[in-house]
Amino acid sequence: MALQYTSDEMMTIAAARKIRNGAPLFVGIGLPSAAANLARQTHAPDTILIYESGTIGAKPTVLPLSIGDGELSETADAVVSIPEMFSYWLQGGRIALGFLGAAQIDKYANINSTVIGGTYQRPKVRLPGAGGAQEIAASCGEVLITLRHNKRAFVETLDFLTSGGYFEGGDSRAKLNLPGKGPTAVITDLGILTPDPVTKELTLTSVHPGVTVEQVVAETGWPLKVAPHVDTTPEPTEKELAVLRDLNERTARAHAGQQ
Amino acid sequence: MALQYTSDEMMTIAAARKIRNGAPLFVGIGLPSAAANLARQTHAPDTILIYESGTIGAKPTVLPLSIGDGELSETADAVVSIPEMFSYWLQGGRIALGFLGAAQIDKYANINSTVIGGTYQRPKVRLPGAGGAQEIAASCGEVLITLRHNKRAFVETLDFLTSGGYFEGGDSRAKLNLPGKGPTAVITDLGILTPDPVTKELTLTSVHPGVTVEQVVAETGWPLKVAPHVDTTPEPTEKELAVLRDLNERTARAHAGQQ
Amino acid sequence: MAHITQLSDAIRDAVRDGDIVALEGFTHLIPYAAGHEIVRQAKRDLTVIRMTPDVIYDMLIGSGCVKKIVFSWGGNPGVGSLHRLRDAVEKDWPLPIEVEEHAHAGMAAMYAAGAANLPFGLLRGYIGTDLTKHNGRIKFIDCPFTGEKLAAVPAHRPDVTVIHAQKADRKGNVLMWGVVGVQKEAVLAAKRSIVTVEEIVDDLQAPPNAVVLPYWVVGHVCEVKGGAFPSYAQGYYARNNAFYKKWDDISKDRESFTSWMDKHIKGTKDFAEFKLSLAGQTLGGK
Amino acid sequence: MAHITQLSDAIRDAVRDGDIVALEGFTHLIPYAAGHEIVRQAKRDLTVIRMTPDVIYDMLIGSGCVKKIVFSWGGNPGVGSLHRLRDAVEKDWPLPIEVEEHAHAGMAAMYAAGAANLPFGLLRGYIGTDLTKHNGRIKFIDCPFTGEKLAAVPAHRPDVTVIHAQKADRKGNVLMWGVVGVQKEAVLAAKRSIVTVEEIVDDLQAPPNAVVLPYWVVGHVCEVKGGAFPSYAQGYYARNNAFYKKWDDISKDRESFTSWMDKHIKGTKDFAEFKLSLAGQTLGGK
Repeated sequence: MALQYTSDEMMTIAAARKIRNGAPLFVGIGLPSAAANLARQTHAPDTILIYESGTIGAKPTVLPLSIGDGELSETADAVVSIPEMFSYWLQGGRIALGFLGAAQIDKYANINSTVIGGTYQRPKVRLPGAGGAQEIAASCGEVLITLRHNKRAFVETLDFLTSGGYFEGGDSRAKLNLPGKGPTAVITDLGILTPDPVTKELTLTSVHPGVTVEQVVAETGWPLKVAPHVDTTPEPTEKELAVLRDLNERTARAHAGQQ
Repeated sequence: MALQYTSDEMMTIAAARKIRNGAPLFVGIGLPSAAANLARQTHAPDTILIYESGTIGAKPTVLPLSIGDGELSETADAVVSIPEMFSYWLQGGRIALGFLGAAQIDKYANINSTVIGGTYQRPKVRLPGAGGAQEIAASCGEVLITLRHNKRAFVETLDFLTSGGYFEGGDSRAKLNLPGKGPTAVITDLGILTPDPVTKELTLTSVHPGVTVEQVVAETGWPLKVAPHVDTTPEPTEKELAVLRDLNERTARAHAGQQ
Repeated sequence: MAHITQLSDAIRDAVRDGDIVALEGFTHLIPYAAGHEIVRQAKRDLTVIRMTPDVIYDMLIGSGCVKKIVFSWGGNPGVGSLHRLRDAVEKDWPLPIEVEEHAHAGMAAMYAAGAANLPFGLLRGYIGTDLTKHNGRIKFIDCPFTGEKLAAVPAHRPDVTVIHAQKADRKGNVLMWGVVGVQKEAVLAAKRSIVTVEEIVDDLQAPPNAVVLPYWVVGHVCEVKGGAFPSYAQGYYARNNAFYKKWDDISKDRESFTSWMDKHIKGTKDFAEFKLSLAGQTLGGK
Repeated sequence: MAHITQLSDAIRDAVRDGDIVALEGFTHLIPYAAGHEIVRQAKRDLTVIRMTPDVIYDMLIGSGCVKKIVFSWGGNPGVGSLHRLRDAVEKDWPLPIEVEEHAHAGMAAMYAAGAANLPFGLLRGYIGTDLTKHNGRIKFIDCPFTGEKLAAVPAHRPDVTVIHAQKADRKGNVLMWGVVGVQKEAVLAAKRSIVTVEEIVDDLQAPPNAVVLPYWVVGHVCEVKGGAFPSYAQGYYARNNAFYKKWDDISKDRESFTSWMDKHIKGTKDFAEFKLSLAGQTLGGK
């Protein structure tokens, strides 16, 4: 019996599967938080959730709406100041995995969350900006990027390089001496891209069930490199879907109560 | 009726009198701590005692034997880490007054608490070293130095410059851009020396009761500058002596119990 | 040295036209009541600093108080854009706004440097990113031991920092707990400070090593119950997520923003009246 | 990742001949039991780091474990000199000792830099003093914004840091309170760590914003009741001032030091036996 699920659910579940049990994880709001908490409630119960608000080892029962919700600090093993979080913990090199979203991404997994169109001084769209993304991209052991796959997002040239992936590809990241190794996967609602080991160019290595390679290529704003053999992402399991939906429902109920 | 008191009591009381009520004060163990707590129990009840162990606003009932005794942290308004104490509080320029002792002092109120005799690598006497003294000397609004007056301590040339007073005198401290203004008095068991406003050379401005100017000059290892008019330090009051002795007795009782 | 006073007096006294002002709070304990009062008193030409400017900065910008913003993430957390910030940057409304943009780690280092009386903060950061092309206040230095290239950013030294905390005692010692953000550093880095609190109590009953600002490093202390609404004060009230969502509608266009501000902020005399003005109706009054 | 073990196993596993070792504690929570065990296991050629080396470092130095000391204040607090440190520096007994000397602010900055994965720490310090003439690891840099001269000191990155704390839970999360010194930084800066605690409990019951080291940043966790004696553990026992005074006699000459160490440290199998060996007699056994 085939399960019914949305492409966003597939994306979240595919991201959750990348989380190794026990890893300290830098979590943002939205999909990363959903993926991390899904992982914690399925295959990776000892995942250590770290939110940039300073909450270390948070164990939320519902997904937070802000990065510093009360439930995060109440359930955390430690709550530290922001300067300490960024210096001793993130820059300190203690975080194995970071999640990033983006408004734009290029073929070397560099991302833009600053401005779209126009000039920097007079942009067409002013986005929120870097926040902690630059340091996550630079200092986490590895980085997973999640975003919806379309040509507006997957662009040949970024309007602004907010956070570095592999810069101009090849050894250009290595030359900058950044502590973390960079993005190891880009997980979208269509499939999974991973960097080529040498050129660092993002390569389509998996498509989600029901998605074709041609579709992914068509939604990418540069000539997408495709692996010789493209996997099909395993479908969500019944358990994964049940846990994710339960998490989302509990979250919606909890937040609806906060008027 | 003349009161009986020791020269160490006079020194402590003379130091305590220099403390302005309400001033945040960086306190070391021994005489500075006695003077600060005496002041707090007499003319300066709102003096804010800060010990370098991180205890801010400590209100001990007996004198601590170490700079981080339990009573200090239990009675403090805030207890911070050592890096925070030295960066945000001392270097931050928040401390009005610091106390320093010394093994040696020169005419420009530079002090040595590092080595005596021999060479630095192979000294005759290895002293404990700088501790927090360099930063107290550099960053407190002003500094009071207390030590017993004799030719072994008051020397023409320091064996080692641990913490700076006025360096080579004149504007040499000002040229180094240190935040604090430097030592404003040296209080000994014989009298009080203050820096000349221009040359910064220590000048005898007060002798304690019963002490002669000649005696102070004889106990100083350089040709001591003497003010045209030398005051006599007011005798300890009955209250000052009673409070100081009570403090010392309570301290002795409390610490004797800690076997 | 702390003095306990009314919020309106504190803002009148401590926030001056042209000041560099930091209203800090990292998702928690955001000083909304104080921000409203800055709008009511129509302060002008402010340079506003904050890691995460959110709805209260949208209010300040849309009300014409702000000349320049220094920040690292400007959005409505959990919701989306700050429409008033965007309108100022994209279309100069109501005034052109100068932008000095950083990343979080840089902003944190700038506050910490200010608190520590250092002229600059040091971090591994900014390398290879476009922020350095547009922000001349990000420089690089070489480590004198390893030769590594590290970022240097100038210390924040606000004229006045405004924060909200849970408690103060009658001397003005301030206690906060939970997500404490960069508030201690922001106060210690500033020339003046205003702290609004949920309550003023006889005894803070602070646990060991709690985040306490001693009375002699804070300025005005004002009791403003609920003063962090719609953000939250741990131990007192939860975040009002509905207001954050509603703000998206209120602020989307200039007219609805202006009429909402006129009615609920400028048309009320203080935070208590503001809360009353919201209570009698659906949020935003549309 | 924390594992709960015996202290003797922890020292055997984590402290290696030639290591850079920091046993930290600022008058409070000094890891005496762990220091004794280093003496018992006769570790050699250690570089020992500490802001305030005290009696436990005297024991290590006099026992021939130490090749180099990095410090900012070396004394018997409230009493006077460290005779074994002095004998090593002044007369090469039992071995010559290399000295790298700093001031407190510099040492604190070095640990903080290590914890923050920065190659150096920045401070206003050392200017005009003689320490810079004898310590080549103190350098000066110019602020890229103001041109001011500031001190730079290299990060501490110990091979192993050893501390004592009040509590751990069964996962290995560590809680300390009171005077917390530079212990968090020293652990975070180190490759490996050993934490002795007064007790291992089911639930730390840590207050908000307490100083907690999560289990995944500490190494060995060992329950050693009273393990900070003769220093103190707030909430458990007071400082034993008599022992600090008695140490002045014990350590004053080489023979009395050696016989005391042979009897009470080397002649006992662990900290519990050490305490028993002291209990049956006046301190120091003379």
